[in-house]
Amino acid sequence: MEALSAKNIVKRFPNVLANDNVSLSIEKGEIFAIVGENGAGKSTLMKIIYGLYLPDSGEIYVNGEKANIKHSRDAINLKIGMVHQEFMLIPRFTVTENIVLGDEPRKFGFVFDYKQAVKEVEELSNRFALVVDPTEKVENLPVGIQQRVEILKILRRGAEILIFDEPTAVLTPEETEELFKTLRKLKEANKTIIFISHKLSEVMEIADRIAVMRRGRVQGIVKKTETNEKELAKMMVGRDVVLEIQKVKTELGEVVFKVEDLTVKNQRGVVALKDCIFDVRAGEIVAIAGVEGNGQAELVNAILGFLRPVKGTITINGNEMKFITPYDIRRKGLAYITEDRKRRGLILQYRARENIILGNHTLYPFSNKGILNDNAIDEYTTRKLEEFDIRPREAYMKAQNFSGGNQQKIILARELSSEHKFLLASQPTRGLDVGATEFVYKWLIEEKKKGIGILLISLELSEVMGLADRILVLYKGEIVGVTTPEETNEEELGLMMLGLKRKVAQ
Amino acid sequence: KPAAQQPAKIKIGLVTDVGGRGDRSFNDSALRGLETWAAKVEYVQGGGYKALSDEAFNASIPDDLKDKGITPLNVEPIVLESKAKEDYIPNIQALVEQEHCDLVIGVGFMLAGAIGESAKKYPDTKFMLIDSTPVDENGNTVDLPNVVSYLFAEQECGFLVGAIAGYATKTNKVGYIGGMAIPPVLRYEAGYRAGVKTTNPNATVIGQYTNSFVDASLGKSTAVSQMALGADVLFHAAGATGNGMFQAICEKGAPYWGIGVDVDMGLDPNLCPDRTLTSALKHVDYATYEAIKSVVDGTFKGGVITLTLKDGGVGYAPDHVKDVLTADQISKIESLKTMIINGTFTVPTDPNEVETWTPPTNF
Amino acid sequence: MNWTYLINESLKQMLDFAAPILFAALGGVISENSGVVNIALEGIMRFAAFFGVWGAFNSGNPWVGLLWGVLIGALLGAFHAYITVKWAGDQIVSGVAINVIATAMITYFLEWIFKTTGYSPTVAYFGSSKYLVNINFIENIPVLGAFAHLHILIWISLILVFVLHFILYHTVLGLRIRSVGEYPLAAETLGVDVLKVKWIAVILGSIIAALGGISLSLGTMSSFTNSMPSGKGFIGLAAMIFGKWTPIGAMLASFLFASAQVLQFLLQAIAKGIAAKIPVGFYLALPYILTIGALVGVVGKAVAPAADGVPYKKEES
Amino acid sequence: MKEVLYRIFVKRQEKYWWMNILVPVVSIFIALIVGAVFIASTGRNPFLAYKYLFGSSGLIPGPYFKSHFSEMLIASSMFIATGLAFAIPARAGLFSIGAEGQFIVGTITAAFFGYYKPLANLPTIIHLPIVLLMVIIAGGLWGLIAGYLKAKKGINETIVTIMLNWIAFHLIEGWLVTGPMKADVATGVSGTPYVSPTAKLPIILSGTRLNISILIMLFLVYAVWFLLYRTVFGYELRAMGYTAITNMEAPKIGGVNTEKRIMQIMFISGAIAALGGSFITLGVLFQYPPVFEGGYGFDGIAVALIGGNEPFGILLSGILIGALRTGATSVQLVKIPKTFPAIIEGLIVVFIALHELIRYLLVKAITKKKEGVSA
Ligand SMILES: Nc1ncnc2c1ncn2[C@@H]1O[C@H](COP(=O)(O)OP(=O)(O)OP(=O)(O)O)[C@@H](O)[C@H]1O
Ligand SMILES: Nc1ncnc2c1ncn2[C@@H]1O[C@H](COP(=O)(O)OP(=O)(O)OP(=O)(O)O)[C@@H](O)[C@H]1O
Ligand SMILES: [Mg+2]
Ligand SMILES: [Mg+2]
Repeated sequence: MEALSAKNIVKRFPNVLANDNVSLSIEKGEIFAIVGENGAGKSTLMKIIYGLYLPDSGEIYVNGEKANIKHSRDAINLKIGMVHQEFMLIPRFTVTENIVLGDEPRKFGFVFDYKQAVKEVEELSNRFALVVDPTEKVENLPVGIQQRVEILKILRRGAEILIFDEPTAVLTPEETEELFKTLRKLKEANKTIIFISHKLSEVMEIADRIAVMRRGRVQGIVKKTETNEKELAKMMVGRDVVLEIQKVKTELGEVVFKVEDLTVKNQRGVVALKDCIFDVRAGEIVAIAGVEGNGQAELVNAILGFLRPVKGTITINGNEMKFITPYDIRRKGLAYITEDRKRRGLILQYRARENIILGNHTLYPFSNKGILNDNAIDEYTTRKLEEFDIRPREAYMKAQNFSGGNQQKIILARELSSEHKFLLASQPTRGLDVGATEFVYKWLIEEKKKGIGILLISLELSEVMGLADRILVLYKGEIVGVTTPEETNEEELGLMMLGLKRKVAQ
Repeated sequence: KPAAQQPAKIKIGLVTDVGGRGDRSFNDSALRGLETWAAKVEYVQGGGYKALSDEAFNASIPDDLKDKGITPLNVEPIVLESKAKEDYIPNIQALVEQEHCDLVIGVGFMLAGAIGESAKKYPDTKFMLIDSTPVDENGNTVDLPNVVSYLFAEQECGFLVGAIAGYATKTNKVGYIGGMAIPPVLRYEAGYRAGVKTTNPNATVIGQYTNSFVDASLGKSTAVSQMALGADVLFHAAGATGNGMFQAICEKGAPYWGIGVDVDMGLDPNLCPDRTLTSALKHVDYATYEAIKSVVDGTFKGGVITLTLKDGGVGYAPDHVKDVLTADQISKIESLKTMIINGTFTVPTDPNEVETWTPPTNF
Repeated sequence: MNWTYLINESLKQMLDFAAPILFAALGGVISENSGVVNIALEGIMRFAAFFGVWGAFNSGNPWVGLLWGVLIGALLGAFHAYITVKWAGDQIVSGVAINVIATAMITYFLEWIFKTTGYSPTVAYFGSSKYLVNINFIENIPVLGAFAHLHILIWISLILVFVLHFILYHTVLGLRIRSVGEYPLAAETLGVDVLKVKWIAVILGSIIAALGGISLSLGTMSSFTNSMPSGKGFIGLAAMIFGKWTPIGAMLASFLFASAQVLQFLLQAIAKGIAAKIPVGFYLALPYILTIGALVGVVGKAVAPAADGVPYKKEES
Repeated sequence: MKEVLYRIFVKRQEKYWWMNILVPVVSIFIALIVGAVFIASTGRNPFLAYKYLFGSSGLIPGPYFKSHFSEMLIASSMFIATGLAFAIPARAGLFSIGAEGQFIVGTITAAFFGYYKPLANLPTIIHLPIVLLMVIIAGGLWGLIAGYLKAKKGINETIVTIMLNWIAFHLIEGWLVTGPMKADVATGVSGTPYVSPTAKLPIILSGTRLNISILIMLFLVYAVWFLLYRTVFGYELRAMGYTAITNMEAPKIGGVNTEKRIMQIMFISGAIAALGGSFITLGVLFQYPPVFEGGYGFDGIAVALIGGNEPFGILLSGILIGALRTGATSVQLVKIPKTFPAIIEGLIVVFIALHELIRYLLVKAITKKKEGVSA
């Protein structure tokens, strides 16, 4: 029996046709996966189903009946729930407040009965075995837990159709396994699940049927049993994709980056990084593995100068930096690829051309004595759009209108072209499609060949194992493992990441 | 232009200072001189004028001016208000060039510069300036044949109300609230302090400035704190800010007394008639009327005219004086008044002089 | 000197002086917690101050005036909401618009209705003995005595602080107001009617700000002066930020400022010797300098609601 | 300039970009209509009102055009100054309402160095620049206070600027003008002494008081435009504005010294406002009067917003507001209160605020015209 179907959905945004006559039909109780390039229109379609966007044309049917969904309210009433690509959580609110918002337990009709709410949340989390601390503020939670909150939110509303838009992008393998357990449980409870991911392995593991979207259209719908990752990838990108990373050996040069006894407190004054010692040498890729929220963020912020270390030193290209300020590390020869494109990587209202020179804008030829040289910038931008295959080739398009993958490419184009000896790559492929991911790997290896030292922070074990020369495992702010891909395997790394195993050389 | 309809009438232009119409102080006073007395008209809602009844006309003339023979002069008033100082010159320009006024009146010392510059520019137009002598664009006081300046001896009326306050206070503390420390206000303060010192040497004056002529709530707070500190008679020279003083006094009621300024505030139902001891009168209205009259009967003459107690240009209002002062004290006030008129002693014009100033005895 | 009297009078002064500022600040708190900046507080107070007096003038009853003030406040709030919520217009522009209109149009009305650009006739008001809230037996108790004869609006301002605190942090509406101020899209996805909540908060805030205008023209004073509210709306805005967008904080900020004012009056009045030689300007500037000092010293960085001032457009999520 | 026009007209991304020009124009017209309705509803003649308002605004030639025109430009130059003073920080995400205070700081500074004896007998070409330089420094430093507290202590610039306005006012009028800078009573002048002729802004239209202030502002408008769009400084400034809500992280990582920029921006803003203030002293009143009710600072906010925080937009809106103010004098001659033009000003801002609505209606009207051929 059909739970949900979309018929001829069309959605146009000022610059793109995001959904071009999309039709889908999803059976009750199945796990239906949607894959597709960045910008293919997956999220747009989901947002339309959830009532966040209104389609230009087309209909949605729920349980066979035509549904007119103008608000999320309507979707919720139709027992549709959605876990969004960007978490819809209010950091300053507690877990409970986030979960009950919109349908709060009340006293006298208007008073918010917080005690009752906490109780309900506890019951809920017990029932679905999703452990959370109801009274903790969300801003203090690691993403894994935050996602549980998201799931609890929709379960509480008794959702029958659950949409997960790239839920695993931010999860570690363990957390992903956790999530899948949950999904299977939900499936057993005969709930319908739409699952969006760029990780084909996951899709192959969890999905019953898989739809491939490309340029706003549905490329095809296949049974899992009748396909494989390579084929999917090809359907998505329209060409063969190299999914496994081929190693390259390079000569290691001098030390380009070094931290000694680095101890950092986070914004809330808690020690989040303890006595870290390691270095990165030219031509070397050092990967930091670990569950998110174990000090990676603080390490990055300390390197960038957003957090002042309480102890220890950071050295980039031999410049030891006592009081680093974000604006001068760049001049010390550091390049930075961030996972947080929208907040840290780009100025969304700026055009591609302005974003692509950010950080080098004070340099000749982009500016001379403080005066910008537009022609030089245009010429440079056009060149880089080609070189990094950024689509569309629109130097004057606002960054916010590029899709995730192309936004990331803009950042790569900028960072890799700037004068640097050391590259800090923090989850560089988060949320990227296979094509873009392959692209990023290609460039990281290029960098390595060029003799750039790279510090790679990643949650993807495959990525870590594939790219790294050395692997450091971070747990509770401490380096609990120092190893190499040759000496270890994913299981062992997993154990170390969970603090169940230590392995520190010398 | 509607102005063109009855060219026969003599046209009198008036530029208010930023206080504008309805400041219940000297802008209104000047307007009374022009609109109520000289033109015998009443400003109506939504702009424009309607004729004024004889009763209203007579009622508008205060007792101490009854003998001055104030009669309508059949002139046409044209009043321009000013939003800011920069408007003064354009306003005057409009009155002279567009309206061809015979006399242009500048109300208040703030127009000294504007009148000075304009009078030079339009030698054929007559000008009247209140509270100051004209100043040219380089800041030199100029005397021009086509400008008559009316100054007032505020210190004299200030002195008399001060003397009254000196007698009236039971706590030997009296209050003074100034708007901004500008010449006329300083003259009031000087006179007031001198007056208190004369009739009650061991009374202290709590003097404060609010730095505003418009913020009534500021005046109220000031008054309240002065009363809290024990002052029981309060005098203000702070324009609209002073309304706050009367507000405070009205709320406290007895034994507190307020003293009005410029006009007889004891007659203003909107203030606090019951607790208004007296008012320091400054007859801007009379000065305005006189100037207009001189134009109408062709006796206009440039120069500086200072109105004093002698010619009734300043004075004090009887209001509640009788209820508070003994007959003997009142006669003493009167004798002080005559002493000033006869020049037996002069009242200081600068507050700082008061300390060294020796008050008259034997009055 | 009668110290009890002095203390009580000064404290009373402080409360009276603080009331309009506090109302404005509280209005801002509600509005901005829902993510809508309202710099029209000044203009709203002006409108309310005038129409309050107008209402009292026609009816001879300040309560009628208060009703008019509240009504005009609600109207202006709806106006601000229509621009900034319905049409996601720029909140600063809308606020400035109201302020400019207020300055001009009220002067126009004053001239049109009362034939003056100075100030209105005196009308029945809450500060008059007839309408005062008298608690005679505490009259002569130090500190407490200050509360013996306050006008009703001061009491309202004080009570409102706690009412609003309760609403914001203990009611469903409050939770939703804060949620749309923090992350409207998140609230939307949970079925909260973001726009409706913003409408409510903005109008409520404007009504409260309007009470500030009333407390000025029918509480402290008994007539409308054209200079009203002479910047108190902006001081209220400052108090709101100073108080970190919370009702209690806004109250403390307003009290700090008002105390500094009263202190300034007293110092100026009792100044002797050299103190008397200090120019009045320094006394008058004192409260403002103290405020900055307090910010630097004690309060420090204030964090606005995450989505404060960001227009909410559904499609651009 | 060529490439700029190219950018505006050719490389535009948004559909109906020209709405950005049409919408304000339409808003202004609607405001005028509503204003007419309002004035009529209060029993006054709207046609007479507009006839006198614009007839004497200095915009349309007519009787006494020369003097109206000069008065209009004198006022405009001050509105443009305070408009820019608001817009520059606004573009960087800073909400400064300190122009009011910075303006009078400029007025008083100009007065002091204008009459300061040792300078008084220098020739204008030396004296005037010195005065203006001092004004820029004084105003800049006054603005810098808020900038410093924001940059170094993270203290909200809005509160600080509000407080600084009052501090400036009280210290100037409650101390300087009535104290150390008070003119000698003997001269019969109240307020500060008058500035020396050598400090006055040269007249550029004989028989009027029109002086070079408008030329200075024309230059400044271009300079600010250049600063915003053609320099590293402006590039960084706008980047800061776009990321203000995300705490300017992207620009910081992009090598922008935001703290320093904030201070520079507030300095510049203060300096420009002060310059506007000095025009009062050096071109209109020639002294700091005993009582001074500015208001230019707050009007500047309206001017900036009507001009869309764009330098050339502010030039136009500044002239418009200046014209309305100039017309205010004459409307009184036909019994229209002087506040009427200010009401129009307010209404214009209202409909600027409603541009989303107006844009929507216009787009609808147009798309209706060319049946769905809108691609
Ligand atoms: N609010 C918006 N305004 C304008 N364009 C948008 C908007 N949202 C999405 N787009 C565009 O629509 C297209 C589809 O976006 P969408 O987010 O659906 O892609 P996606 O398949 O979810 O990509 P990803 O895998 O990166 O999440 C993209 O080109 C994107 O730039
Ligand atoms: N390598 C460079 N080549 C050419 N111009 C540069 C270079 N570095 C900086 N500039 C220009 O010189 C000016 C000063 O350099 P810098 O980058 O230090 O600016 P800043 O110190 O942040 O601010 P300011 O320009 O006010 O000093 C900048 O405006 C910049 O445009
Ligand atoms: Mg997506
Ligand atoms: Mg530099």
